[in-house]
Amino acid sequence: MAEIAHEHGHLPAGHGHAESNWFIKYLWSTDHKVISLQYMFTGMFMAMIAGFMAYVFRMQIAYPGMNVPFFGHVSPGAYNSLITNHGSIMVFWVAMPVLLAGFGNFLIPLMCGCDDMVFPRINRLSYQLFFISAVVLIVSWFVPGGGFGGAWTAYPPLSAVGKYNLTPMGSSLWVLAVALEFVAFLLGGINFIVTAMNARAPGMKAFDVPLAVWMIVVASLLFMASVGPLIAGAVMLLFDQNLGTGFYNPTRGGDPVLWQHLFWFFGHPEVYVVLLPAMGIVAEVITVFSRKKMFGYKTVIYTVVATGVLSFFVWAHHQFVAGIDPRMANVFTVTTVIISIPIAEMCFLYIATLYGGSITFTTPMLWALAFIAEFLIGGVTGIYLGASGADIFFHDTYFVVAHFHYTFYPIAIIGTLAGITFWFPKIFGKMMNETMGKIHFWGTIIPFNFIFIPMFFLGMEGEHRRIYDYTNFPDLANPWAVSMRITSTVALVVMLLFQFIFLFNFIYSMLRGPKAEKNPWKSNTLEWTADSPPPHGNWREMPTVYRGPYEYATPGRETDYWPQDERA
Amino acid sequence: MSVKTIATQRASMNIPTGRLAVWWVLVSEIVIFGGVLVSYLMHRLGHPEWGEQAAYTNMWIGATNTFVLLTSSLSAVLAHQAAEKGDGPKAARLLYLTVLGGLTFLVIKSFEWTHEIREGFVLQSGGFWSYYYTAAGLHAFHVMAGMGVILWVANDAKKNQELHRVENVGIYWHFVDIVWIFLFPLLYIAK
Amino acid sequence: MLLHLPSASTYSGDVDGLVLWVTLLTGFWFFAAEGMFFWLMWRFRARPGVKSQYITGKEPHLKQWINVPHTIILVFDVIIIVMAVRVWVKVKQTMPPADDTVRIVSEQWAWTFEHSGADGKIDTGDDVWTSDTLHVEVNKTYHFMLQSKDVIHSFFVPVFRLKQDAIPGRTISGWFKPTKTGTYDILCAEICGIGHGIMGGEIVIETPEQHALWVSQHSVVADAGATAADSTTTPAGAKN
Amino acid sequence: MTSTAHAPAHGTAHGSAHGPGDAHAPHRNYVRIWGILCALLVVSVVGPMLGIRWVMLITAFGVALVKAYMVAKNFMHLDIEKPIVHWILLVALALMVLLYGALAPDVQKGEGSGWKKDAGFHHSFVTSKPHEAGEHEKPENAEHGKP
Repeated sequence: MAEIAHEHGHLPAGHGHAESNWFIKYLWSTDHKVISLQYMFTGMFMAMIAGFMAYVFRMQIAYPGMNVPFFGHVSPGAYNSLITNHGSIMVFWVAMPVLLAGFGNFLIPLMCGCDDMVFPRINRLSYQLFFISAVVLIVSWFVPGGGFGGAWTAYPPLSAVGKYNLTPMGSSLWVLAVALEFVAFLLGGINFIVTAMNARAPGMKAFDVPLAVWMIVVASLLFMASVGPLIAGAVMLLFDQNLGTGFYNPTRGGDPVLWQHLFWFFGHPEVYVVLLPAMGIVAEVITVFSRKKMFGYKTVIYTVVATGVLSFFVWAHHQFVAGIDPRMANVFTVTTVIISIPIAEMCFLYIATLYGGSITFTTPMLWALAFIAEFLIGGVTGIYLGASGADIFFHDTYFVVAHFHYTFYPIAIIGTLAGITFWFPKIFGKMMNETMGKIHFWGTIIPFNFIFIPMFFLGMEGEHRRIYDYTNFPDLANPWAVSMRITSTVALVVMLLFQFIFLFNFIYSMLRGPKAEKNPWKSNTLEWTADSPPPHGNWREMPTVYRGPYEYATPGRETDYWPQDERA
Repeated sequence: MSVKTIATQRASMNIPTGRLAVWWVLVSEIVIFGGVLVSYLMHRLGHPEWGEQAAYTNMWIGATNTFVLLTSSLSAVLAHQAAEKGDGPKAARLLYLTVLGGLTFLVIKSFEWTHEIREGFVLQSGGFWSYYYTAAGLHAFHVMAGMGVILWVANDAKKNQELHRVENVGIYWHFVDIVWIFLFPLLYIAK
Repeated sequence: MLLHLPSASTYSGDVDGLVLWVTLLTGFWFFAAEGMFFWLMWRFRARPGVKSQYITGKEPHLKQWINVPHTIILVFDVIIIVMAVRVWVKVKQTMPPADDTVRIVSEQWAWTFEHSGADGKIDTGDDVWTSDTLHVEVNKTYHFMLQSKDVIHSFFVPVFRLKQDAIPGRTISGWFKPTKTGTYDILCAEICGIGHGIMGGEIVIETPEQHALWVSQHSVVADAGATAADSTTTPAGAKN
Repeated sequence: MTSTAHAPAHGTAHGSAHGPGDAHAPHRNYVRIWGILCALLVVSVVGPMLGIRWVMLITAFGVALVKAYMVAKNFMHLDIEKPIVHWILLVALALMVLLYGALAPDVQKGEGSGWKKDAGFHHSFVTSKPHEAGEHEKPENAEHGKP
């Protein structure tokens, strides 16, 4: 609460921080653009770690017992902690900071036409808490016993009792890191919501707000409304781990299933918390590069809200066979399958936006289109798991792994890359190299499908998750399955290698790229009316808004775009 | 004081930014406390035998603390009234009273807990006691946080600065009060 | 029959049928959407002199391209829900009368199975305790009582299409009826510590003769002694 | 919904406790409200002494609801707050009701369709006299997987 009170973060817009020293400028800044970069770079760094973890355990799965290059022999305990931390990092320390906090911090003030977040200092505090949480997580890998290995869902009693998980310190630090991260995003979320609600530019009505902002705000709402019980649950889990309470201990009146519910009550809305910002980014990109008004702008918003509401009624589909009462499963099957309707409609509206457009296939556009194409696969395979009868078989098999990677990968990687390549000129004032961008795109998308499509089939064979060596299971050790595992591992290595092209392109363009003008893509939204990169305070005089964000090819105008702040 | 962020001074929703933010804070607090209380309620109803453990809690202390918090809420709202009239120093004095109330609450609670721990009822003594200390402790933590913020707002108010914050911290304090209003019957009365 | 995976229980066919139907119903929409998507990409690629059109999405003749699929998806969803719930109720919510009962006790990192033995009743002196191998007779309905001694495990028999988590502090009952003899994997489908990767077992589905022989060999009234759990179910005790 | 970017800075002087468009709180007798709250507190304390369960429940929880309502209405001034604030708070409360409704069948109940809680099942496990069948050589491994 303390933070709520200081609303008066910093010096007048336009001056002040510009001439202050490097430390203030980049590490202690309250400027939303700097904080957004801090989030993005932290997220990218964590993504590299988690990617390396994926490489290690995929090698172990494909070639059991081998000495993995750059890592060495993978022990069962190390394997568990690798998969656990890979999942935790990708969700909590990559998808959320980059998509929600990174793009949220950068886009909300710029797209709403204000000089900063409404609470710049809470904003800084939120990043600092997030940074501490990341440090705590990294530390947890090096304490005696090693990192937590109970899967990112951390079901007790395994996560609660040291003699079961054998990583007492690691598990406590893991829970602590996750709880800190939640608090950081609560502070950030309040900032996002209040800024978008209260600080919009003069004349900008609710339905003049770009979809990216709408979706980031709805995502923050979902997060804020769903995470509370899990924060409480995390405290109780910490007590169980360290103080000997029995909240989740059946022999002492507790209940392990309670944690599952608290976790997934948050965990399912969390999926939409990261999906929606990616959807918003994609909306901005496809409208610009097909020079089209969004097809049914308001309908998109309604489907987003419907998805958000429904997402609170579906969580137990993660627990169909996890010991909940079978009668509950029927209710959650209905809600889960029904949520496919708003999501499908959203995808249809995006596809329909292409109709009658004039599409240029720049790198950001390729990423945005790939997002839709790949996310559809993740969407339809979700129905298999939502249908309780089929989930009896598919639950915790590689089918699930393939399914949620077909949703999370488009979200956290493809959507993010669409956003980065699209706003790079605005963020750094330099253009990215298109050729390298396209090579990186194809080098990522093709291996991506070769990684995860085999997993669908392995899942149908009954291959279960989180196993470090399938030679222990005769039915799963057949040559066909082995070849499938090797295929996806090789594809993963190829894909990871292609990421170096992106890194090079990113750093090279940042330093040596050609200068970007204000509005390289001829886009309508407000951020493109500021300088690239925007100065502290964003605008010399604040913009006023006269129309919606997607006025492309408006009849009776010679230019095919019409910026929101251009007086009629 | 320094010129402020333009964004902070806008109010597209016609609600002052600070107050709107406090409402959102309360939303997140409702779900956090809700998580604990819902879990407690389910276990309590599922385990009638917890009633015997609950019988040891002292209703009189709980009632006294409720009274203390209600009174501190009164001074907080009177402070808001004074702030509306622009009387910063008076608001500050009333806020200091509120902090005093919070302090009294914590002192009483610490005596209560010391007594119970001496009796041998600790966090690990059983399901009820785990929830008792966790829920009340979480609440006490919010009381302390509130006291800190209120002190800091009061010091501004004394100089007639940032008077709108008096209302914001007040709203938060009343929420902490309401949480206790529910904790009191849940932990002390229901046996 | 999914891919190469045999189906060996009375309801595995139902699950496979459901999977097939979901594949058909969602596959239709998947290919329809992707097809339309790529066609639009090609059809409306940027060409010199061709300006994009101003379309709000309110035009009725275009909006129907959203509304009609919307409705049809709703219908498909209802079909999927009905089929899914029917399979679910058959597998998880109905308990056909049992010919025999078996207790399944999971622990880190092994399965212990309590067969009812010669008298066909569980918790009697002649019960047969085995570690990691479950012996059942084909075409007999079995009820199982699933328990866990430490953490959450999950009893997963792929050829049965059966999966059920074992929650410590709960006894969860279910049923299966083998239809096919042979030896198949039993897997633990819930991460249960560092031994999760070796926690496996096998189910031996025998003809009545083989089963009777096996029971007669093993089902003797044992003298009181160490329990099966203590003596056999160490991590090393898990197969290979 | 017009912005007030040019509004004077807060906290300069009298009346500054108000944001744009903020209605003045009606002048209530807060002390009187406080008195009522204390009276209600007494009721909730006396209630259980009658020792009648339903009376206790009403005086304890019914009164708590009334008290909470009075504080929210009069001290937090929710009654003159914008409707959207009522909505967001109600949604948060509704979610907690949902949480309870969906969890109670698993967490609160002792048994359900096909499961029951029995923390002490080890008992039945240990008392029954097991017989160790030599399963480790596994002769059937030869034709493993072949029906």
